[in-house]
Amino acid sequence: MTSAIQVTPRGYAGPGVRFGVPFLALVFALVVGAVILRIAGNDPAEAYRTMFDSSLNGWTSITRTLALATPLILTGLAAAVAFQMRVYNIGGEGQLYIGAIAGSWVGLLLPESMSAVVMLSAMIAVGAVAGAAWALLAAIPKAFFNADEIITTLMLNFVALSLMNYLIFGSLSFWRDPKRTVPGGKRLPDSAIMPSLSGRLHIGIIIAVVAAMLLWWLLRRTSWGFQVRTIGDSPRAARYSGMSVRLKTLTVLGMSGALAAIAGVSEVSGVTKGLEPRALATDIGFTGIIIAVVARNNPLGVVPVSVFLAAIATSGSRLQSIGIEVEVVYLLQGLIFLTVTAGEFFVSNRVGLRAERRAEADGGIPPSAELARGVS
Amino acid sequence: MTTEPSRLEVRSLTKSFYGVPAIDSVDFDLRGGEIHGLLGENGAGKSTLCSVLSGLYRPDTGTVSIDGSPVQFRSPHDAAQHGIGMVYQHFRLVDSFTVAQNIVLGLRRGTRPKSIRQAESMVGDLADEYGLHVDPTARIWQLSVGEQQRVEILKQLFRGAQILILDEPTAVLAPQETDRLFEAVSTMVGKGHSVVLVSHKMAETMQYTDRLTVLQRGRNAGTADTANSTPADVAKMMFGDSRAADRREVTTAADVGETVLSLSDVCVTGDSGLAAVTDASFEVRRGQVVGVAGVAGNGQRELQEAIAGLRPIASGSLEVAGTDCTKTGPKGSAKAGLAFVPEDRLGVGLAPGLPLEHNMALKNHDRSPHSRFGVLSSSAIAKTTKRLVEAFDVRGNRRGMRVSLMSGGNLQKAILARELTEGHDVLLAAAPTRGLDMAAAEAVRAHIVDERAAGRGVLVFSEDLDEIIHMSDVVLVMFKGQIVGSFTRESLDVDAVGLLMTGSDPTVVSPSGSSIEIDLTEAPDETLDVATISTAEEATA
Amino acid sequence: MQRRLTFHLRTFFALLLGLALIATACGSDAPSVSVEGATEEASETTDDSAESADDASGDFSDFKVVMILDGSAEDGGWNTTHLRSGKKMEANFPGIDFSYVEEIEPGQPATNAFQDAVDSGADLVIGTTFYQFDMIDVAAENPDVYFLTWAGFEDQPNVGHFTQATEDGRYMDGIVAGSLTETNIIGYPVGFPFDEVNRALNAFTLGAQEVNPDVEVRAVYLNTWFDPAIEQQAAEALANAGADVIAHEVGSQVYATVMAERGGHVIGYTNDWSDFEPEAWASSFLIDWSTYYIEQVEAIIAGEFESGFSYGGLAEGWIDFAPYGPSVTDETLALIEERKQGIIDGTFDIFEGPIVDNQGNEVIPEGGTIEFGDRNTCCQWLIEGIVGEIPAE
Amino acid sequence: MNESVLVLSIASAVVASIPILYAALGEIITNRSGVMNLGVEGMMLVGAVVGFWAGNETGSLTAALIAGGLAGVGLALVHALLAVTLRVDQTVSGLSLVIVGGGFSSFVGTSGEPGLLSAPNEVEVNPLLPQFMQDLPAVGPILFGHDIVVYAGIIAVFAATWILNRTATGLSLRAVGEDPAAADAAGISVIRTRYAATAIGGFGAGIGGAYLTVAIVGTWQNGLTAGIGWIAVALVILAGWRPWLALVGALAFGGLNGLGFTLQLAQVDVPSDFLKMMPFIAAYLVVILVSANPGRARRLAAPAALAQPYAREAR
Repeated sequence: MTSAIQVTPRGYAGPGVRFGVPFLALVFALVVGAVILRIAGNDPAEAYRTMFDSSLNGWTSITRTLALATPLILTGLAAAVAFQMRVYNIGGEGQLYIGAIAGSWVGLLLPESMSAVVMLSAMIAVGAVAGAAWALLAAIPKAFFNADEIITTLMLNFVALSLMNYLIFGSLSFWRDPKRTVPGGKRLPDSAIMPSLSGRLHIGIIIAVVAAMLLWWLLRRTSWGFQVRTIGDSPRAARYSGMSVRLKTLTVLGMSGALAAIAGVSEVSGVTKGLEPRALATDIGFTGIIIAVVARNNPLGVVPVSVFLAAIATSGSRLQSIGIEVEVVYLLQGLIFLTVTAGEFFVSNRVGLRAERRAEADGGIPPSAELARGVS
Repeated sequence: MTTEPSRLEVRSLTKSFYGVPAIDSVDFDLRGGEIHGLLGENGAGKSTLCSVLSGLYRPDTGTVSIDGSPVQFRSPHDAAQHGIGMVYQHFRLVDSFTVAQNIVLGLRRGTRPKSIRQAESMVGDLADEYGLHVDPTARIWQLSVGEQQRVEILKQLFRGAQILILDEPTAVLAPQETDRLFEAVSTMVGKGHSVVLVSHKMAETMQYTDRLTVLQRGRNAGTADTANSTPADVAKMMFGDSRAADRREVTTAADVGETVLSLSDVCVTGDSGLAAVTDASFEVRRGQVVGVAGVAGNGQRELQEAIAGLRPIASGSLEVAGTDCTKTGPKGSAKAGLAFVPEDRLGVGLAPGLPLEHNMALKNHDRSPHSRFGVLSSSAIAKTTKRLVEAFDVRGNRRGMRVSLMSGGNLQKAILARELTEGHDVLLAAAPTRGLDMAAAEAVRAHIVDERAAGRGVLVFSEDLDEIIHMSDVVLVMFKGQIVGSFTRESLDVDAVGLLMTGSDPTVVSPSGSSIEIDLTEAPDETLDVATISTAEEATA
Repeated sequence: MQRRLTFHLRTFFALLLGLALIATACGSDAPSVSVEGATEEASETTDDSAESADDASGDFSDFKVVMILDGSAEDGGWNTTHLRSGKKMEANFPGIDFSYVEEIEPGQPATNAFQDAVDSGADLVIGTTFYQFDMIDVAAENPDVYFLTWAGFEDQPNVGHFTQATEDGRYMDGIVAGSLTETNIIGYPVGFPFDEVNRALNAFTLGAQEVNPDVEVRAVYLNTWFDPAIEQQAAEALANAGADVIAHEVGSQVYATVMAERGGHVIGYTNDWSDFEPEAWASSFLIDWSTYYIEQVEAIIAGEFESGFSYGGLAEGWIDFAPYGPSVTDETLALIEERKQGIIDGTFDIFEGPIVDNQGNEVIPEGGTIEFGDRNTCCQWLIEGIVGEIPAE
Repeated sequence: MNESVLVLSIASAVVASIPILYAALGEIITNRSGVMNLGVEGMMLVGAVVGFWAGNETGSLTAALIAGGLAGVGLALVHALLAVTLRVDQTVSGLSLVIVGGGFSSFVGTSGEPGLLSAPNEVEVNPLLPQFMQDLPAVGPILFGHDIVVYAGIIAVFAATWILNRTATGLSLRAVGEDPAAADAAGISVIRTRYAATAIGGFGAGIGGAYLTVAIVGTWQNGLTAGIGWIAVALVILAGWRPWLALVGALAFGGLNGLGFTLQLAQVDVPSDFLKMMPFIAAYLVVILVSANPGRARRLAAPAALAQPYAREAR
């Protein structure tokens, strides 16, 4: 009387498992994607080759993939830092809009003749503060009343979206260009535009990668990060050892909001060059959440995952030119999200046809009560 | 009675976790109409065996037969269908539901009452029949622990359980409630039910069971008629040697010195917003172990948290080693010289998902040498960890491994290592030996007693009354948030402590809750016997 | 039970393996096809240098046009109109290589799409919505490729901008609406208030007022580009408020559905939906950019491309009309013919003063007008007779 | 009287609330079992496209609704697989569902030749009740002028309330959402219950999407739901997981856009963007107010085990 499929929690997952499982999940997604492409009457090999060519083959392709990855890295970091403390900031989307609004406000307000360094710094600073403040709308109720931040941040996304739409489409606001025959934002002066590194790739990518490294260092190498990780693992243990959970909730959510907002500044300053709601409201914040999960909340992992997703997304118009529907790209992205997140189960659990008799290093039998607390 | 055939027959049952067998080729028989004790240390496999019998776990190999025919349980429902009912130590009741709702929960069509009204009256009748009184319309969260346990038993009886498995039913009960429980159990047996009593308390097992089976390290170490066994025999089966007899007697009190922990009129508010602790006043002095006895849920947790600074003190004052710590929070208490070993090892004492190194630096990660200007030094942290691990013999760690994979005893040693090597004047230890096996518990007690010898104060909370009595110089009793009794080693009266724990003898409690004097000679003989029995158990255990 | 479970699992993996094999098998025989395509493409690109050599022969196979659409090509509205114009242009140049990509959001995807078009060897790229900021850098970096973009405003030597004189068509629609309404309330749902929309709304109202001075045009702003669920609610709200004719802007067929239910009439926007709810259908002007596209292709081939802004209406052949519905009377049709001819001849001017806005200000004095070429920046006001306001600051 | 703006506006609002109502009811059932599914928008989109396609093929409202509902179930089961069996973070799984649902719906809608975009609506939706009732003053258009799906939705509210609070099935479902370990010990299959509840949620969202296309809008468009699924998620929180409050909320929010337009027409200038924020601001405030007032939390709060995965062997 043995069960055919046995699931046992894996206490300790080696690097082979940690990297192998997501890789297999990816392969699985690509195979399923190939089947779908085939059913839809396309040639999967050609599709995948086109995707590779337009995203990673050659410097020009790489620059545009990186340009698309820039805001994803930042929203991915925003989610990762919050998730490290198990604060679920689902509000990256809205915080990005607020950052874009605040950043473009500064860019339009300051004199054009201002030096680009000062201008861009001011935009990023004000954008980040605004994004942090927006995140605090969820962080303060969380810290003081334990209000569920998943819901509050989620709801604030839609409020921010409507606010941004109102500024451009619903009113003749400071942001809207009155001279435009189609509603749109005023164009930012040259000093407020992020300098290009190569082609479409602007210095936002440097900001994003530096932010990733900085965040990694903060989380891993400072006592602030030590506390954040402790709280993320067990808020009660953190309180017990004298850490202020409330203060960390505020700072971490604020930091998370600031990072998402910098993504917004980077987009208005480096890409749209004005407050353009249609170009900004493209689920960058939501995608960041999934990126963070796939990267297991590791800031350094966020960078390659973002680049990978951007590489898939960047091929949309090229795929169309070989007769493949643009929806395939969304479908494939979704499949990858689903399989890679599902893969986490196989990282944290051993699934086999029979239970293996392998002694853990501990040697003892973990009492079930201890186990329950460890898992939940 | 002993000639009756087996109701339940278990043959070479094995179940592994993490590839390690929790029970290994266990045989077990239960006869009709008997109370069968299942004894063993923590981790001996009692809970695993019960979980397999109740359908919660599926065994790897082995067979289970009921009335001679083999059965396979795919779920608790399956087990219930075959008349097996399990009462867990941690109740499986939905807090927001009523008693009757909980009892009919999950019943299939045909077996469940037609309406909730009918269910309530049926539950009421059943409760009367077995003497398990509880209001069927009350919500679970409104009930006491003892009442909740009755609901669990009623639930199983309602489902027609012929075989009841009670998993350490007395662990959460006061002595008087324990008596009521066993009255009900004997009613059940009288009506033809069979009962498996899982326990690690020898006294109650010897007193109430017909036969007993001992598990040791996942294997059956023997089954015997209780009447023909002596505690010494059973202890031998449990531990395999006479190691348990070494249990060290507590030495006489060391020199008592200055006050290192003092509470005056401390009031604390609980999670529900109601008062959890009212006017607690006592002190702990150097060279003194103060033990707080009480049934769980009478404000002990809130009081511990208040002393450790984790919970605000609503009124009154707290002093740690001469420093006022009423409002200083966890950092303030620690800084003033308080070491705290919390009740919840994993989750409070340790961050379960993080490595041992991280946990060893939990409290002083932000100080030199572990960090400078907010930047951590991982080499310094590793060095500290190595030192602590060696000093307290913490085993089972592997680099980068989450601490939750270590055994309970090693976890407790790790916490003690961290707490007792920082400079401190007083140790607050909550349920320090709960869930530990005998050897580990003994090691932990030794550390606590060493604290006293080193001239520091110790405040111990435990639900294990014997442990309190054996370790403490002063015993306090907590009931409904108040200190209702205070005994010195000389004035100690086990029966009075038991009564005070249940709040059932107000005549001897002075109004202010201050210490009371009880004349030992007036205590009834029977009570003395109980005390003697429990002492004997501890001595042999 | 367990055996069955295992069996299922095995079948599943076998199936999966099979699918993977099929996928790879299909992949392996595919390259021959795509290599062919690739070489074709490559040869085209290399031939580009010789582009002006032999256009006289009537073979335009060395000229490539890529159109970039912001929505679906099948939306039956804005993008369908553009594609229709593109296809007409394609028919005009035998052998010309015309292709399109759809659903390209403004922002980085649009920039990439423009770049992809250039990389694929396009000689001309047409952007059908406000892609100004997304394409202007690509245009600057590729001076040999030409770009046309709708409603743009910045000039590059290789970029042309264009907007249609919607008012020429909308005036005629107004005449139809004014003659059909019985409640004298006409609903006019629009996405967002901006110049182009205001201009069309003003012209529409002027047309309606010509045949029915008591008419009231009620504008509602949807604040969305395209959202049938919200449009449906707007249609309901207008019908509830008494509108028996709805003239909609960019949008879906929900207006026709609602008006058919209520026995009213619908006036479309650059779509021929006369078959959809035939009884409710009244009219729709159509935009036809093909004249403009054809002119530009010819100019590029001849090496005479001129950058800058183009504006065209009835006289330029940019505005056309869908078939009229059965409820439109001959009398109305005759008036429309007269006005069309007048606009083409220059004898009729839609914006002839005096015109008073709905705040009571005279915006065009007696005898004044707005010059045709300046109309694209009109209007920041709504004329008398329109119930609705342009949102203020 | 029946032509008055007020009466007609209320009648329109009732119809507009139906997709939100079905989606919210489904989500309440899902949440009550302890599963959080943020993928309502995605399930509605899938229901919309499949429902429209089925309606187009058969001309039958029932077929359209069932097909749409089943499509929603299909996507919901993906969530169940991820969130219940594989114990993936439910928020993440739900968000992925929105992305997958959006991609799938536009793939299906545009893949055919010709695509559904240009397809006409073949489904006819008629009022259920006799004409004389529809002609009653005021109550006729508001209460009696609707199709069967509207009435079925209102019946579903009462049915859901009754099932949740008065039946053994409801008791089991709530037990799984409150304390899965207790439910498991009582012999209820936590996994099966959660799968079923998630599937019901998908069915509700799918029907909502299908009704939106075939009965309200009459055409299919990419991204047709435009946030209705998110309003449903907000509404479930606002309603404190109670079906009848969801009905009240759906009526309020269903008519919100219509109300905006009616106000515009009456020259009352309320920016429609601010109206669109309303459900979300309301849900935001309710969450904070409930949390700030622990006394009321017991009655209003979410199912105790909401969004918590359950694994028996881990205990």
